[in-house]
Amino acid sequence: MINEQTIKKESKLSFKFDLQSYTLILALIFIAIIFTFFTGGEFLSSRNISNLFTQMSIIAVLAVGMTLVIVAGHIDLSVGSIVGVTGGIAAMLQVWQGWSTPVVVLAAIIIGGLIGLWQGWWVAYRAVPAFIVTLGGMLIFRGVLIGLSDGQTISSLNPSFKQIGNSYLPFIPGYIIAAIAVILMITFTVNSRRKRKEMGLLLLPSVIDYGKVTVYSVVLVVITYMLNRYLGIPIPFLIVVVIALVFMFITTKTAFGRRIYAIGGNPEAAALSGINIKRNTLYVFVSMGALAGVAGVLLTARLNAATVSAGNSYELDAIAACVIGGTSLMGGKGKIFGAIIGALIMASIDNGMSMMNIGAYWQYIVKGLILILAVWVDIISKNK
Amino acid sequence: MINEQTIKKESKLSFKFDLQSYTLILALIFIAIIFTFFTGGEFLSSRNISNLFTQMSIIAVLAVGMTLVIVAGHIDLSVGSIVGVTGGIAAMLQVWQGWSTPVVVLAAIIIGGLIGLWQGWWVAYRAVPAFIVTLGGMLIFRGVLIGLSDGQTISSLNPSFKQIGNSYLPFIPGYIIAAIAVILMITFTVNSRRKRKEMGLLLLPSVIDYGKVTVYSVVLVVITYMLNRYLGIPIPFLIVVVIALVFMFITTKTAFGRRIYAIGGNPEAAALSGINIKRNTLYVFVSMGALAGVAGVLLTARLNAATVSAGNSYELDAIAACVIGGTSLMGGKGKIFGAIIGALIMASIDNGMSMMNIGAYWQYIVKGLILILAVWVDIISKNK
Amino acid sequence: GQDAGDSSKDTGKANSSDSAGDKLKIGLSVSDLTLERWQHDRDFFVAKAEEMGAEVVVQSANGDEAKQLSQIQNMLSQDLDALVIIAINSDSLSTVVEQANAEDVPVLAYDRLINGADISAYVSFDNVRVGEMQAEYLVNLKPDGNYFLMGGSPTDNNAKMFREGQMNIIQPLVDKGDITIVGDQWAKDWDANEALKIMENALTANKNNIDVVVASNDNTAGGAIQALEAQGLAGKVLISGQDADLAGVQRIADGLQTMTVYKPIKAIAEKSAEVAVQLAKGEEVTATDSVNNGQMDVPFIKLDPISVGKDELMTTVIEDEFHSYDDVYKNVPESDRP
Amino acid sequence: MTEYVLEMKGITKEFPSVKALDNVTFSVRKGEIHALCGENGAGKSTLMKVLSGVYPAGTYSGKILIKGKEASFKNIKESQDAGVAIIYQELALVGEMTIAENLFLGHDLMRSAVINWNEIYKKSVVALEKVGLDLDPQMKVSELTVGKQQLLEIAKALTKETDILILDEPTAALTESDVAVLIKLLNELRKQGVTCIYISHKLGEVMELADSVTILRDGQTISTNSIEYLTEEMIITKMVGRELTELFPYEVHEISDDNVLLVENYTSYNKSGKKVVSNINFNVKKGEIVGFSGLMGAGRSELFISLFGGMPGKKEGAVKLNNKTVTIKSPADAIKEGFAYVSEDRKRYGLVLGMDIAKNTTLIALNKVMKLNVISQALEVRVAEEITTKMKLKAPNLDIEVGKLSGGNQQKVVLSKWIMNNPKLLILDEPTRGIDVGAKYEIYKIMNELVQQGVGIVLISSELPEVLGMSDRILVMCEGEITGEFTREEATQEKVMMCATGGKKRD
Ligand SMILES: Nc1ncnc2c1ncn2[C@@H]1O[C@H](COP(=O)(O)OP(=O)(O)OP(=O)(O)O)[C@@H](O)[C@H]1O
Ligand SMILES: Nc1ncnc2c1ncn2[C@@H]1O[C@H](COP(=O)(O)OP(=O)(O)OP(=O)(O)O)[C@@H](O)[C@H]1O
Ligand SMILES: [Mg+2]
Ligand SMILES: [Mg+2]
Repeated sequence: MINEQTIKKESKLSFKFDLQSYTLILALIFIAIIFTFFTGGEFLSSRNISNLFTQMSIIAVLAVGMTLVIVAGHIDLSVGSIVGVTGGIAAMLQVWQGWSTPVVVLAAIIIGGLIGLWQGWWVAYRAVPAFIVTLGGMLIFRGVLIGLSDGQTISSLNPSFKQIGNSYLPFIPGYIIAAIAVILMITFTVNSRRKRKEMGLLLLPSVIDYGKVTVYSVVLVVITYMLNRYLGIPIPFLIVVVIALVFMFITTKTAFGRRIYAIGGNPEAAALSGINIKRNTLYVFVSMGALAGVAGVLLTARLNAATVSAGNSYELDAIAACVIGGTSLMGGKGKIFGAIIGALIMASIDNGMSMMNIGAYWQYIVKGLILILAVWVDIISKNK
Repeated sequence: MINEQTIKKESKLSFKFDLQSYTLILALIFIAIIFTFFTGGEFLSSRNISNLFTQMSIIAVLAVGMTLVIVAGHIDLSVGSIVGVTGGIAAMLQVWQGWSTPVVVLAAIIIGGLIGLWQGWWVAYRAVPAFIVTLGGMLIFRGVLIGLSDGQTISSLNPSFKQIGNSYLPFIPGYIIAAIAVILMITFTVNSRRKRKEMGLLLLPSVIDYGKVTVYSVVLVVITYMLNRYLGIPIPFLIVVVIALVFMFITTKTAFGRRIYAIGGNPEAAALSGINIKRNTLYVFVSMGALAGVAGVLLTARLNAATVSAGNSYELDAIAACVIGGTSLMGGKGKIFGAIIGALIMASIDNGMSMMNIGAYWQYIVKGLILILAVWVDIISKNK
Repeated sequence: GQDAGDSSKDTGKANSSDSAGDKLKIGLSVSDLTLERWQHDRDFFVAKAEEMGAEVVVQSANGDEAKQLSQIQNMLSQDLDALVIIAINSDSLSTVVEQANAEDVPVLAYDRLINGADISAYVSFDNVRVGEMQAEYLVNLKPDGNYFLMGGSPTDNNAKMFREGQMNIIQPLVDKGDITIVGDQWAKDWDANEALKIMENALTANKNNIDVVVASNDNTAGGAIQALEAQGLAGKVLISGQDADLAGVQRIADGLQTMTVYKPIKAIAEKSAEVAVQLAKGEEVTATDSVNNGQMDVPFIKLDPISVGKDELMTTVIEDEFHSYDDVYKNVPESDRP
Repeated sequence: MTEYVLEMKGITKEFPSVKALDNVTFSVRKGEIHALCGENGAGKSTLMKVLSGVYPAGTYSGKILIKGKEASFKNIKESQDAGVAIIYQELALVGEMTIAENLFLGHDLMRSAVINWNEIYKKSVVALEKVGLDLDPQMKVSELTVGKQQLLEIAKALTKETDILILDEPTAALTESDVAVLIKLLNELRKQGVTCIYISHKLGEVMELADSVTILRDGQTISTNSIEYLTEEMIITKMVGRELTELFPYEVHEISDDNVLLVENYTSYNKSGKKVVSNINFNVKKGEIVGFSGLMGAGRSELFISLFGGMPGKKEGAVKLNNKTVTIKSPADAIKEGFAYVSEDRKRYGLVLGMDIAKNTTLIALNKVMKLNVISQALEVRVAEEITTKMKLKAPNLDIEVGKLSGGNQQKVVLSKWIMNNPKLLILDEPTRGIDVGAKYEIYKIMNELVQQGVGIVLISSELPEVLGMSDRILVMCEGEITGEFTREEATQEKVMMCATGGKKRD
């Protein structure tokens, strides 16, 4: 009897879990439908989808790192400034010093990482609240950028650099990647079901497991098709996908990832379990910094220029993306996938409203309202 | 034996407690000395002190409200926008509609309160995290301001309105107020010592109690003298003092204040103790909104104009002031007095650097660093 | 002499003899030194003023009106002989200017008029005029078709004024039916990335049917041009700008951007410095024009902004040494350079 | 067998305000179960934290020898690697994570670069089985009851390679049947040669399990003896430093005929509409102590939280307080009617840990310390001092944070808080959980005093002796229903257990 009850509970649990990520996707679909309606279908055109994925990329990269930071129980208000300063330094190194693109990109990411190290050190080893450290960092790094660039816009990077933000994966490789992904997904599911069965662990009904794979595969293929109908998969989006996959792996499959959840979920318990909270917190900030470096490169590449105001207030968008994606600001809870969807929702709102050519003030108001409503809907669906 | 030990501990404790608020004041004094040195004494001139107190006023008003919000376990990112929109509406009502100053001021405060009601409702009754509600609010109210004002600057308010931000209390009333304050302080201390004695409670050595009163009185008189040497006590500073006193009273002497600390300290225990968490949270946001309304009036009066960007990013300054002043972002802990000193430190940094004519980017960097260092010093002194 | 009491009528001179030596002290409050444009202003201004024997105190408000007010207060407590203000907002400084007046520190409004208070002189290009010039240049090249308006920051008063000027020229043609405005958006914080996204979406929404983009400054134009380039439209779609940023001027040389409005900064900065020194010495300033700021008729020293297209590069920004020839034509093959 | 596996010599540990350990000596032989006893705040947990590296070497003075070798742990991981596993008094679980993840948190399997989930799940199932839990390792820990979480903690310690297993009050939240599982488990471990250090306030368990007992008092070692030479009374005497004649100071007192509380046909549902308790009928008279017994999860806490208005959800049935029908929608309503509820989790539901003692005690009865709606600090301190003196609260003074008090003293603060409001009906939910015998005794005394004054008391407890020893009448619950009612005279352990496990008896 007990076993039966447990199984019932378990499947209910899974259903609940799924419901929750579904609300998010449903919200996205709802937003998409509204904008499609108001833009006479343009919103869902291949071209706009391509734009949308490119436009979301910078915030999505930041949101991935921010998820880790928030899950660990902290916050990073400086990401906008880090994006600005790393993107700016990248441009300076290339335009003023003539460094080659790969070296410049590496330099930007390393500088981002070092900035993360500095902030992480204060947070982890000096116990200064992250809110303050990164609020200070937001000022400091913006100041550094202004000082280094002397307020100038630094433009005209090498074509190879520009392409990071402005080129597309050709059709054939795009389809190949999609195909590989579908095959991997199927193999993975079959394998994991087999293993779970062997170990006598609980199994979801195969309809659900395989149904999921089918839906994911279809979505993947449709998106690839849509993007290929335009110019192919945008490189920034590809970068987002790669980063998201890497960090999904890190958060679910590595000790470091799980420790972050433990630290954010219950720091005392984590400490008593022998987890080195300080070191792991430091790593979290380093990874956030490095990702902000990536975002800086993307921004500079997309604009083919670095400006002093670059990245201004991106932190709020990134945090909002995480929270919309279900990350709890109390720490311990959050998913990379949710953050990506959150970033997509934020980008959709901006994109849709500018497609509709709505007045500036309405854009502020609507965006603010949607932010509140999205999180509210998420909260209700969790309580159900 | 126990009693003796108890007394020893008591005095040790009190000393520790005082040490902590003293670090803050020491930090302030340290900053003042540095700037005085680098500005050749100008920093501590009567005139600059007058400027400083005026310049800190808006952030100080916000920091008072923010202390309540943070103590209750929340945060308010929208205060900057509320300052903008209430100040803007005040200007519109006066310049466009010709309303009289008192009515306009009242309207601004009421509108601020209503905005707080809206946000408090979402936070308290819909359980949406304050971070999101107020992040949304930050966008919404900025949008409303742009929409209402059509992007225009609304200027030239009535002289009576302007005076709220730009006039001074004449010398005589200034000294009278100072004298009354000193007398009240002395009476209060004598009374409370007598009462404690009657009730057989522990007494601090009279040196400490009376020493404190003496120091406070001297500081008060010196400040009044300095301000009077220039033009008198600036009205905005007077408003800050009144608001601070009212809210010190509320936080320490009323049930509402006590409940906020309980709610922030342990919401579950507070709920089971019969405290209506929702209603009290709502009140906290309403008071924050109303105070932001006051700040909006002050800003508009000071500028003699309302602009669309007014109040931009004041939330960060206000939060920083609270945190520097010892308020814990985890909720449950914080003092109004600390917030005022925090605001004064923030204003001193800005003021001092601008008196030194430091380059723009250095100002960012130095301010960021001081922010981190100030909080760090506070943390060390607490751990000692 | 830090107290309010001492207001001898002739403070200008009194103060200068107070302070060490006979050096005149001029305060310069800059709206936002984080931007390249204002750094040029500062450099030229300071150089000229120092050449004329004055000391200059510079402060930057980084775009925050209340901060500018506080900073000017702080500067006033440093015994100035004259105050030069590059206002962030024309309407938000009257109180502090009144304070300066009360202390007999003459105030010069630089680039932007200050309304509602007594000021001694106003040296400027006209922001509304800048907008008009942008529109005129574009309308001359393409008097009909689909226009897209890319405004600046929705929270910047100046963005509003540029738009006002642009509409002065465009509106009649819209009314006539020649020009269709297919979109009207504002880039938050003058941010290039915002402009890029807005332009991408506008092109998508209009299926690339955009002939002209009226961008209010070079930064937003730069973002928009990235979007145009992705569609192979850069150089085909006309686009305006302002400030003659190096990046903007380079784009003009490359044929990606149509025009920018160049404000001969050296001229305005040096003229202002001259006037400021005059004021500091207590001399009267004369000007042919005057403009009413709601309080008084202010002597107006008007300078003309200059439209710069590809053909005018050599005779304007390069001749003025605002940018070097090599910098401007950096991306242009030697053979194609003028 | 006689060699010492662990020796702690001259351990002194000071906190800013207290000397928690004063030259403590503590030696444990290999393979024995060594009980560590002492009052609340005696320093037991602190001593174990010194041993496990929570307080790293250098923050205390003294020497630790493990298997004869000197050990100075700089962090917890080092002690883990040396074979010391500890189950902390405060549950060290991450609620948002799954059972499996919690079991292997900080464990070697979780330290590798890529986690082998399959291995972890496999081992989790085994570990759970050991402690008698039949749960899916992928369940979230936050969905478990405290008792199950405690068992999970034990399973967690067992997943490690352990020479010395420390259990710091593992049974505080366990019911009898779970305690039995644990005792069996420990006996088995002893056979395998694992050394256990066992801390508990339940002396019955100590007598049953331990081979030797060390007693601490006020941070000092009082004695170490083999169990043969000890009786329960002797341990108590050594712990409290004086003789305690009886464990349960029950006094026959006058019970009025007036009902303070009358509950009829009460059924309540939780937020998602699930029935939590059904068809409850009972009464509490003035001056009566009514004991509520039952197994873990029987629904006792939920019944009274629901009556107290602390749980959202639908309710049916009639509730009469002082012969007046009331509808209680929130704790505020309940408090107004003279209802007081001392919850089973004092840290979570009872106290604002960051607030000082005085403010915590006056939180509910703020009107008592207000003059003209203004809080008078002097009055507040006086009132708080009065009540805490009555409660024999041990604290340096009233403006220290309650978070810094020992468990027993924290419980006294909670009691003070509620008694301050002069309740007519007092619900005590596991009032002595984790509290030493001395403090327990004092709490019982307070209960006596209150019933003397005509207060009705409900005593919910999972410790049968306590319920039997202190109640005038005993009700038993099982799966959300009342399954038995006994007078003091009728009740026996066996009868109550019968009803608690489902065999119904009701007159
Ligand atoms: N982190 C700390 N800071 C200050 N004092 C502490 C701290 N931890 C424990 N103490 C104090 O040290 C003393 C010993 O506490 P400890 O927790 O070891 O007692 P214990 O014997 O385990 O009691 P219990 O039976 O209640 O668990 C107590 O006076 C306690 O207040
Ligand atoms: N956090 C929770 N999540 C899920 N179910 C819970 C939770 N807390 C309690 N329950 C369930 O609610 C029911 C009643 O629990 P309750 O705490 O009222 O029991 P109790 O008799 O007081 O036992 P205890 O000795 O544990 O206090 C049980 O079925 C229990 O499993
Ligand atoms: Mg303990
Ligand atoms: Mg219970």
